Amino acid sequence: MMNTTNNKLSEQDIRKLSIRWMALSQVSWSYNKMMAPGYFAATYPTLKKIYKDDPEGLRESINTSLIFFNSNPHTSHAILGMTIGMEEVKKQEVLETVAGLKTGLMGPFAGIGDSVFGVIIPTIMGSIAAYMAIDGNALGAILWIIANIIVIGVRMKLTLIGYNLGEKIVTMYSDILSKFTNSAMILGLIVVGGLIPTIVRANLNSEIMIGELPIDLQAMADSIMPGLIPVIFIVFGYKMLGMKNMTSTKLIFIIIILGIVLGLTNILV
Amino acid sequence: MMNTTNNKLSEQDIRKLSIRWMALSQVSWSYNKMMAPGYFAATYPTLKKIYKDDPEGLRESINTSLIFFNSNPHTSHAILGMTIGMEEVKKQEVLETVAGLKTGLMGPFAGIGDSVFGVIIPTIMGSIAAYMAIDGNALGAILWIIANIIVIGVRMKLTLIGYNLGEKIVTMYSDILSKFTNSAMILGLIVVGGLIPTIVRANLNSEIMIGELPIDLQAMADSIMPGLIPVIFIVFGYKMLGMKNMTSTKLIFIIIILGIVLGLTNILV
Amino acid sequence: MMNTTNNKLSEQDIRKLSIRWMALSQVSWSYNKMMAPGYFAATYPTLKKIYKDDPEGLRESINTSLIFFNSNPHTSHAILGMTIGMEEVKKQEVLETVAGLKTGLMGPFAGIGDSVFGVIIPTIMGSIAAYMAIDGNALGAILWIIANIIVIGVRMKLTLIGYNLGEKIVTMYSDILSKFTNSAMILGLIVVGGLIPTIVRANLNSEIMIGELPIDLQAMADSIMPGLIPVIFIVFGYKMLGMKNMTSTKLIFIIIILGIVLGLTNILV
Amino acid sequence: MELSIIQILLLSLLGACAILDSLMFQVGFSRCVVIGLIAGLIVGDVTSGLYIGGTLGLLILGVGTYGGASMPDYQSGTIIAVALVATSGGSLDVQTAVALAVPVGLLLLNFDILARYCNSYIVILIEKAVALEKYDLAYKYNLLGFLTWGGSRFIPIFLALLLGNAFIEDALDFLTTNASWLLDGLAIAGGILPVVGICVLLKYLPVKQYYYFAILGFLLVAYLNVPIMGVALFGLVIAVITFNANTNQPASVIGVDVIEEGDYDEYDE
Amino acid sequence: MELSIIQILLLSLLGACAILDSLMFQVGFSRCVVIGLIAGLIVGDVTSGLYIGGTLGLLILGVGTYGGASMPDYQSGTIIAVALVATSGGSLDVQTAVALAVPVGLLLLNFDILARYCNSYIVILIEKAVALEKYDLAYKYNLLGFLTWGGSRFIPIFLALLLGNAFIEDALDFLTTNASWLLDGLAIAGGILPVVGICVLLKYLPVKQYYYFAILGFLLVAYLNVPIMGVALFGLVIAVITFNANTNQPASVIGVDVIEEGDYDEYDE
Amino acid sequence: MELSIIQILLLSLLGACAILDSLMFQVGFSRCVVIGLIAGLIVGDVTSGLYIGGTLGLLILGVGTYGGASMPDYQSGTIIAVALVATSGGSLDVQTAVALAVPVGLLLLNFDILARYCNSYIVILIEKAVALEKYDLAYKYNLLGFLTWGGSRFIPIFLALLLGNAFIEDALDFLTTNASWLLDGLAIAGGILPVVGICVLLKYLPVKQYYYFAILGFLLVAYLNVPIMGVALFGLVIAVITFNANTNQPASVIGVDVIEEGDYDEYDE
Ligand SMILES: OC[C@H]1O[C@H](O)[C@@H](O)[C@@H](O)[C@@H]1O
Ligand SMILES: OC[C@H]1O[C@H](O)[C@@H](O)[C@@H](O)[C@@H]1O
Ligand SMILES: OC[C@H]1O[C@H](O)[C@@H](O)[C@@H](O)[C@@H]1O
Repeated sequence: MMNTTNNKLSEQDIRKLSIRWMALSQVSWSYNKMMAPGYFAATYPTLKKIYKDDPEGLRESINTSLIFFNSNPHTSHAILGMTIGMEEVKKQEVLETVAGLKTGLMGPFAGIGDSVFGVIIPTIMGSIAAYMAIDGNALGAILWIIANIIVIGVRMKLTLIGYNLGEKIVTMYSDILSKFTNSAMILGLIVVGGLIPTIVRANLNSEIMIGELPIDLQAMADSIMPGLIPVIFIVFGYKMLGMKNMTSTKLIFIIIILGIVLGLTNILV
Repeated sequence: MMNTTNNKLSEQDIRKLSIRWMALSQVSWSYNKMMAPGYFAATYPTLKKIYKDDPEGLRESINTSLIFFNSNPHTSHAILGMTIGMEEVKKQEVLETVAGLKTGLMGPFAGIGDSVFGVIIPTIMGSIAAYMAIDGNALGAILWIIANIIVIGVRMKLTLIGYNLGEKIVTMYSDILSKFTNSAMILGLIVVGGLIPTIVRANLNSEIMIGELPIDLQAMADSIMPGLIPVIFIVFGYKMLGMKNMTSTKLIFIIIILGIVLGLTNILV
Repeated sequence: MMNTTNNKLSEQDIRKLSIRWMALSQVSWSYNKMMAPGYFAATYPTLKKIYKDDPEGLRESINTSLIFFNSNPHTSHAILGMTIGMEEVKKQEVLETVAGLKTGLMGPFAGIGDSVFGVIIPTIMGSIAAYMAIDGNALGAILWIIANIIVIGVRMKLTLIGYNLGEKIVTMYSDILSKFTNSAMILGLIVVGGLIPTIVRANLNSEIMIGELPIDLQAMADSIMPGLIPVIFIVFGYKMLGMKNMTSTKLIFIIIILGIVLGLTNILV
Repeated sequence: MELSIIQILLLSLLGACAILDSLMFQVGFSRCVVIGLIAGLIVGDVTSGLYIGGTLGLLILGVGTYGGASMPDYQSGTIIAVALVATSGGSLDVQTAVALAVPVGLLLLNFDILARYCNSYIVILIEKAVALEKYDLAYKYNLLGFLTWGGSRFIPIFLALLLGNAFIEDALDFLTTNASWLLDGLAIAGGILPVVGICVLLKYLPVKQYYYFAILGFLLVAYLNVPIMGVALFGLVIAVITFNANTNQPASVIGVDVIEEGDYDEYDE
Repeated sequence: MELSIIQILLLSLLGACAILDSLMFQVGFSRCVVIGLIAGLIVGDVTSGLYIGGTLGLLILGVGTYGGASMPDYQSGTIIAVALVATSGGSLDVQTAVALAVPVGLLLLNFDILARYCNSYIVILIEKAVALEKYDLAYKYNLLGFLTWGGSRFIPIFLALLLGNAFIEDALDFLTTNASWLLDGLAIAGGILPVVGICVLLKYLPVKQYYYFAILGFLLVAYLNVPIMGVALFGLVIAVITFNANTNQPASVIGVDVIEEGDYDEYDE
Repeated sequence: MELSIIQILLLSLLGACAILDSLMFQVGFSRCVVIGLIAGLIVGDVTSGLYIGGTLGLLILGVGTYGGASMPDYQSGTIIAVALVATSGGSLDVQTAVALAVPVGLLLLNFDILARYCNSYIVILIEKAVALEKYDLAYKYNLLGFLTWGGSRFIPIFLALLLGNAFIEDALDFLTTNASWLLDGLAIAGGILPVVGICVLLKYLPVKQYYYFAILGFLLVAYLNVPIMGVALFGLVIAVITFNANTNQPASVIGVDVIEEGDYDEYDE
């Protein structure tokens, strides 16, 4: 049942994959799908190779590549490499695991990446460069550029590490893959549950005036349950998507109108 | 084994149940049993109908109705309806589930009800009414009365929703009722564990003077374990209730004397 | 398979055990093994009696007595008594359970003991004694000594309580001892996980100067994960101990050098 | 001008209606602004009534007797303030009347605690009747609550209006000087009494078998400060997990059919 | 001196490069200090360029667009400030130029939000193409992102430099007066839009079967404020436990072989 | 008046007794107020002794060496202060003597750290002897602790009293100037050394098989700040659940017999 992979990927393929991710991960970044189109763009050429004469498999894989994804561009190289490594060995059979792992890992990888590559390195390099620049000395700026080039090398390496790990995981767990998928799903769902009150930003007005009395709507919502408003929006969105001939495109416009109206009526701030 | 219900309750019965709950839920409210006697009073006439010629079943059901219960008067209409709905279908067989669900749901329903009906609605209606009243205008007060009458309608509806849900649950889970009961028990016990440090108010004096040195007894208790004193009282009460010819009535007097003595000796404040 | 114990311990043996623990628990206290050598010294004479003509068992038991142990000297009398009670009945068969329980209980017993015998009793007795002393009156000091002698009696009793409990546990669970051991292991591992960020003190410098800009290294580490540095040291130590011809003695010197170097380079404070 | 005996009776009755309405249908008689309106009608000075009711109403906006904790009785305070303004013939302006209502509210708080204690006696009667299977009698005993709650407002207001203001001050002094130890003691005991109800409930639930779930609930509140609503949601998760585990749909359904539900082809344009 | 059309084009292009580099290879063009250097080269005043770049760089040290939240565009602000100093022929000192850059940065922030909204349209095109299995077309649509992101910086800088400073102030006033409700609305909607992506993801994951794991993740964040990194680690623990439970290596391996791995004889000198 | 050599010896011995008593029977010799009394007896000025002991005792009320963290040695400080007052022949009043004791206490703190390091060497000897199965020798090595701990107080007090006050100041300066890097380094290393003990313990426990339980314990402390006492209670809950799961009394006992234990008929009057 497990179709052995004949079209083995070369290191060259993985390097190209890294470059495409660095180039395309965020160019099509949007509020509703964030890095998902970038994930499709970066992986598509490689997927064409993996699912060479398997159009149905390619379609399923592309659908999985387009599910909601948002993480730190640097650390997510490892996730990219891992999912490609797994699909190369197990093709369609591993798509559910890929969906679970992508969802489960994007949160923590964003946390680590944003701290290391978003705060720590830029703060250290940035402060040196800035102080030198204020004294008219460009050396600091040049040093920073060199550091960033080294970081690009690190990003390439991360994709390879992910790729090898992905291959190892599927081969090691091949007989109990379904059990592994299950656990990946559970990890993914726990993280998505945690993402809801983190990614969705919807703050109620805390000083709505009735007469001269300021009413704190946000405190009232929190007294029922913290994170109540994001949950309401998610349930609303999930129900809408379940309705006949509703698509995510229509839902985007509904939410934009909703945002403007709630802003105008001073309920959301 | 499952005695099919012949004495089906009418909507009229459910409406009467709601009215009795609104009238009697808190008239016999006491520190030791809180809304338990009210729960018995409101459900008794309906239970008489359900257990028409089954005195043993009626006795068991009344005992379950008298277990400790405290929740928000508005939202607890749903709990009331649900337990009646379940007993109507499954009679005695479902009493353990009823005990578990009552205990499990009273806490959260108190939270939601106190926020919505205790804070949010009165704050909004109250501030409008108060500002108008200060300017000598009674319209706000009248509007508030109308709003409260609408809320009474909502409370009636909640009982019906609970009733239907109760029926659906027992019929749906009828074959694995014991498994469902088990989970209800677990939910109940987790919430009771959480209620212990919430409902029991026993604060140690934080400035007992020895010489000129104020000793913070409460901080010392917390350094061993937060919520230590409520746990000690619960273990004490549980052990006492286990002793021969000890009843909850005697325990009430013991605790009142204990309260006064600990107050006089400045240990509790 | 369960070798019935013929060399039953007398109350006299248990009293001697308590006295040895009071005398030797902390005389050989060191940063790397804390009370472990003390545990060996206090239990050794008793173990010689239990494993009279069983050198292999004695060796295994002494190894278990020397695993890392740190708890409050007063409350840990109970742990000492319990492990001896268990080994007396089940000998080698129970050594894993002993390891799990020692590790699982040392944390919480330290918490309770330090609060009761380290803060509460000394604060009350100490303040009375201090105020009297300042007025030139030695009565308070003498009262305190009497109280401490009573506490010594309590410590003796605690060993006995632990001893009886230990015997009861192993006899009661004798058929499912392995299952009990498993749960003891799980309790031990959960507590050890919690001890890592508690016992290991390693704070990064929060004002390392780059130019005039103070960089808060500790905040950066916390942004990746709270407790990151202790975990890094533990992984480092665990890997090192796994290397060929590495012993805990060598590791001690490595860590001392590391501490001095990191201190000098102002990274750790 | 002097209040007629009928006016005093009506105002005292209004006080009784206020407390009973807050326990029963909550139409609005327990809201200061409504009480001010009606009291104003009775004494023939609706504007002052509305003013006093509105001001006091703002003071306790959103404050409620959650968990049965007594709060200052500003409802009766409103009635007495309105009566004082009327009888003062214009010499007492509304602001001072409102200021006067605050200490009166605090004094009357003790009557609220006394009512709750009297109800304990009613509960003893109810439980006795239920034990003797005289359920109808037990049902009727509940109605005694109208007397205890009603009386706890009717009596103090009636006496205050009949014997005039001085009476309130003397009563206040008497209570605070020599009976304060009793009142404090009762308040403290009131905080501990729920222990009785919870212990009876624990006897009812399978605490011997599932004690550790109660400990879990306690830990969530004592160590993690999770509000009851959160504890219940945690409890729900655990209840569902145990339910699945028992109805041998183990948490791990074999991967293959896992995707049925989630299989939503989002791109059907 | 006036900027030549080529210099204006180069500076506008630099702005486009800055945003694209921050989304792609992050070599350093998005860092103010590097932008200041290059802008200085273009206008022939490297020292002021470095000074302005360095000062603005310090302002946003470690600040990043985490989770896609837009931040003030100090990169374009640097370019415009450097151009202003050059064209002011020395009458505008660097400090005021830096002060000027801040409001410009805030104004341009709105262009960042607009770019992200335009990308939503690109995503709609991509998803349509994928539905019609025109994958190559979908891949190419990604490249439109270069226009939206690049234009969001190129156009405002080009117009500002071409039409001079006054243009920026008027544009700022126009937007803040009559279009502010739209901009606020878009910003609010931007915070809610991720709901679409998450709901599509939830449709993909087995939410019907494992909804309670999502609730668990939500509770960890909403009630316990655990950052995503912690949620993922909790998720990992639960995923491993379910994995073990399903591959029938129940968490309880019979004690006997438990010690194999841990069997490290630490004392082999 | 000059202290005789016997008095100096006695006072130094008192210092040794103080530290040893705090590690052993804790009769009270480690309490400043008791030390002040005895030192006063030795130098013939009990009132000053009591005063100094009482004041210093109040300073460290409830402060203890929890987790082995060294604290200022006010015990030795008391002895030196009492000696100084006696030898000053009345020119040094008790208040300044107390003030003097504080820096002395801080200086001597380093001797406490040194003692703990010397004990590391004793532990190396013990572990070597155990490896060579020379258990009696290992047992005797423990007694060396009397020398390290005793010496860490005897030597500094003896030298201070013999060579007079000046000696302490010079020693203090010498240490703080050129040896401070070593002392800081040792203090830092002291904080990390427990890693060795914990790693050896981890080698002992089934960490390979149950690593995720250690992660759980870590998360409870790192992310949720649960004190060790709470971690152990969480651990107990999980241990009991796994124990039930393994002794195939699954958490779900079929409902029917669930009620046996809880079946308490509360109303047997
Ligand atoms: O926060 C995760 C991720 O969110 C967005 O995709 C961008 O802001 C990235 O820079 C960031 O790393
Ligand atoms: O904190 C636990 C334990 O740690 C060390 O062993 C000493 O400080 C003891 O006094 C303390 O009780
Ligand atoms: O807090 C729950 C519940 O407690 C008591 O029963 C009363 O105070 C109610 O008003 C409240 O809703």
